[in-house]
Amino acid sequence: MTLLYFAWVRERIGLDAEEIALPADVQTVAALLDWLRGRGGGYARALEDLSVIRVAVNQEFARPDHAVADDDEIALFPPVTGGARP
Amino acid sequence: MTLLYFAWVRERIGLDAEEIALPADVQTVAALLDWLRGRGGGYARALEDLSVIRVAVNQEFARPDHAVADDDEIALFPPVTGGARP
Amino acid sequence: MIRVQREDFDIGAEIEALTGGDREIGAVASFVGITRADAGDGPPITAMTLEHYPAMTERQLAEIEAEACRRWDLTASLIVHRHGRLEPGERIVLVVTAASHRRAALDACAFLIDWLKTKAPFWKREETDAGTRWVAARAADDRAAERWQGEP
Amino acid sequence: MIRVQREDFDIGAEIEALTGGDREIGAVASFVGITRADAGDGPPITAMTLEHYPAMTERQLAEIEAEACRRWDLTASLIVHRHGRLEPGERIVLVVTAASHRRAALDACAFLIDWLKTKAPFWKREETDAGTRWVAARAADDRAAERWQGEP
Repeated sequence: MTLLYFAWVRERIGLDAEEIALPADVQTVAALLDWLRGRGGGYARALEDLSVIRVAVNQEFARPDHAVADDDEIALFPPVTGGARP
Repeated sequence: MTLLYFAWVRERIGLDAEEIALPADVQTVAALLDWLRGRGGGYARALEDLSVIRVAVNQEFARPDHAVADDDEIALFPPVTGGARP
Repeated sequence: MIRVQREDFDIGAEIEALTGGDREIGAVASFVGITRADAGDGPPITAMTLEHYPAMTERQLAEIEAEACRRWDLTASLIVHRHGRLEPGERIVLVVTAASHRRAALDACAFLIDWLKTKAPFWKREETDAGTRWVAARAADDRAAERWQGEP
Repeated sequence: MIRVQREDFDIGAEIEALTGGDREIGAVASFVGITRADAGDGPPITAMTLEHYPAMTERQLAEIEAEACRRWDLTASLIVHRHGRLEPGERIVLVVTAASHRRAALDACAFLIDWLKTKAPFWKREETDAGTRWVAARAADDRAAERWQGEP
């Protein structure tokens, strides 16, 4: 699975992308976030407040119960802030 | 008095501008239109339907009862059709 | 700023001249009207001639621009309107509005172009293969301009 | 047509390339967003960096452009959005919409820019003399984009 991180999620985790082998019991977006947070360190800091974390599975916004599979591209990022300032 | 004619009013009258000496009893826009129409020919044809004649006195739209004076610039034209086609 | 001219205009150069270097501007809306051949219910238009009353046209354009500046918080605005004979595909009018925020720029631009298309003191004569005719005023356009009464 | 790029753009050249020679076009609306220093409640912004997720950003821009084409009868449309570090006064986004009639062009342009300013998948980091910070999403912008729900 390819994981992509953007904005302050990227900064806190300290990576912009990584490849992981998905554990068999991680089958949803929510489970993936839990599992990542369990790694501690920057992951725990980045994912401490899930209300400001958005997830895209294969470039589409996905809800917590969305299924994840080993060949997905999954991106974690804060809410988008739009293009320009208003 | 300077009279200016635009669009098909100009074409029917056959002039784009003329200087006239205003008769003493012509004191309003309505009286001026009547007097001009009385000249016959192109004036009568141009002014046969006053519902499609607009008048500006010194570059401001004027109603039939608006006063006219000898040093005014008075323009006669059809309703404006706006800049571009919609 | 308003201009009524026979010559064409350069959109990018006009916008740059109006807004370049002003650090207050966050939004620039613009509108370009182009002459079309499509006449709807008649033969295609081969050319259109815009006649105007220069002193009155310039006065009214300046007034409507001032009205837009009263209604919205604009940093800069420009109206360029062409007159004379225009063929299909030629630019005919440019409106540019600049503001700190997008809503003022967008709304003022729409307001100005609605007014220009319906109330600007121009008369249009259209040429087709069937002859030429003066265009009559359209009630639909008056309604579009009336949308703005009482706003914003 | 959509493009996400680091480089600046030339408004006049973009409009000409999109619309030049198309005899169906009667109206071209455009909007340019420009980076501002004014931060409202904080120190002036000295620069802003836009980060994006290229595959998703391009997909979403293409989707919103397709949505505008479904809602309005457009002849052509263009979105150019810059990413990377921008200083105050730099152009950041261009929207151009072309149609036979002005209402479609104006409304589609406003719709697209409302969406871009609020929903486009970009993240902004602002630099000031006091440091840098990631901008949080704003509820007011969400409301502006919601104006369009159910329309036209």
